Amino acid sequence: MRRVVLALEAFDPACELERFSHASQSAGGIVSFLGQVRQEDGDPVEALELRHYEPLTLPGMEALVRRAEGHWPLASVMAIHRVGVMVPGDPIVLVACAARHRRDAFAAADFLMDHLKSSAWFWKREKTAQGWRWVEPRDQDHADLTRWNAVP
Amino acid sequence: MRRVVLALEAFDPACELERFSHASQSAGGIVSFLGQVRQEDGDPVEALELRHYEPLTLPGMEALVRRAEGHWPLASVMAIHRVGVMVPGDPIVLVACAARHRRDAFAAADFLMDHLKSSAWFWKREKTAQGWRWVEPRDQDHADLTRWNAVP
Amino acid sequence: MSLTLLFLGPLEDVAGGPDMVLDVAEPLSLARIAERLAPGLAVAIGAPKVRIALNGNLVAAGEVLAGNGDELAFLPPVSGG
Amino acid sequence: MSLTLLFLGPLEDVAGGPDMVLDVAEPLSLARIAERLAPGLAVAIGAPKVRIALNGNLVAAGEVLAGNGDELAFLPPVSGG
Repeated sequence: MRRVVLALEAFDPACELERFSHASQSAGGIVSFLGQVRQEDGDPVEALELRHYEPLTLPGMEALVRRAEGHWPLASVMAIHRVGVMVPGDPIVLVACAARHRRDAFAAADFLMDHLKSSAWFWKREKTAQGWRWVEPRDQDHADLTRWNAVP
Repeated sequence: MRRVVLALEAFDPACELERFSHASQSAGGIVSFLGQVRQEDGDPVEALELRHYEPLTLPGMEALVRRAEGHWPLASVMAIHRVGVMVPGDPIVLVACAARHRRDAFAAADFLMDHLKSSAWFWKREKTAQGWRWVEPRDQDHADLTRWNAVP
Repeated sequence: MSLTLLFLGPLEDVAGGPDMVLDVAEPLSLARIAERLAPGLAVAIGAPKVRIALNGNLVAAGEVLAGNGDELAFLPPVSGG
Repeated sequence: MSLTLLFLGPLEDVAGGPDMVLDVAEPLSLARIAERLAPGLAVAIGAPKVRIALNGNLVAAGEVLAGNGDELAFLPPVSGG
């Protein structure tokens, strides 16, 4: 199973993961990552918006998933990424990798997340009491990518 | 949230993960691992049984989770492990780690799985057409543990 | 005869909006396009880290030749999911 | 006056069952207990990788002194989840 989605509306991670695990019963292990908008007491962020560039964003996600499939023996892969306006508690991104050996599933999910965070075509802005503000790229994200230089 | 369970009966991973993510909304990311009994065409394994030793197994799981909490800044941790007889497709183990930074969540989930597989008090046997047979420990499992020597 | 410019992410704030339409008589190079923009925006889209897509395909800045019916997108560094 | 022995994992097959009750007159060392078992089982529980728990607490083989009402568990290498 391969499922790559650019979600324009809210999605249900529990439901997605349940379908994924049913479709992956030949794999021994499934690693998933769920990113959600943080909800902290006193956090000034009221909302978050992710923008994309239609001609590149989904094709880029699909190429990334194929790159992971080419490097690790995966039984199934799923990558779902929200765009649009979200509020604290909303799911942003869900990645799942199913493999016979759990080390492969861990590495592939880690790889996918590093790239979705640092090289996929998304732009993020946050809303506080002062209004909307674009988020600057973090140097850490680019450092993360160098971990995967050996993956063709 | 900390949830450590030795499950004598089947559990529902989707339901567990949904509750976990609702309880972890202050964390940006949740990494989970689900291990299920493999279901492959032509696989001779009809059933799998996990045995435990009551005075040590659950206390050992709890100590392991505390060790992870001591080393990585985790908002929530969950570790659920089945014992008893399972058939292909049944969930065996579910681990989830929620953290502000996804790298911590990945590392802690990986750590917990390596130890649940290699040092927790479980014994596994498999049923084929030839009857039940105990599974021997794998050398790879012990090699996996050396990755975590730096974790006190 | 119109050329559409798209400004992604923080470039939207510099441009004052997510897109802009230029009336063009002939295909223009990036330098010629920049001449038609406010100086601050011209500098912003020329930054080395800004990637450029012409009709959905990434192109080098020196390759840009965009005219009527084209869509030119300016993609600053991503700040992802 | 009974001592319960528990055999975990593959030791169950060697012992012919998951547990066994010995009639004991006094607390016994591991060597004295082994004398009461079939030779194959005595060898199996004495293997260096087999851990021992007395009433739920891990103990060194040399520390074992188990008598009436005690439970002695033999834990071979785990083959986990």
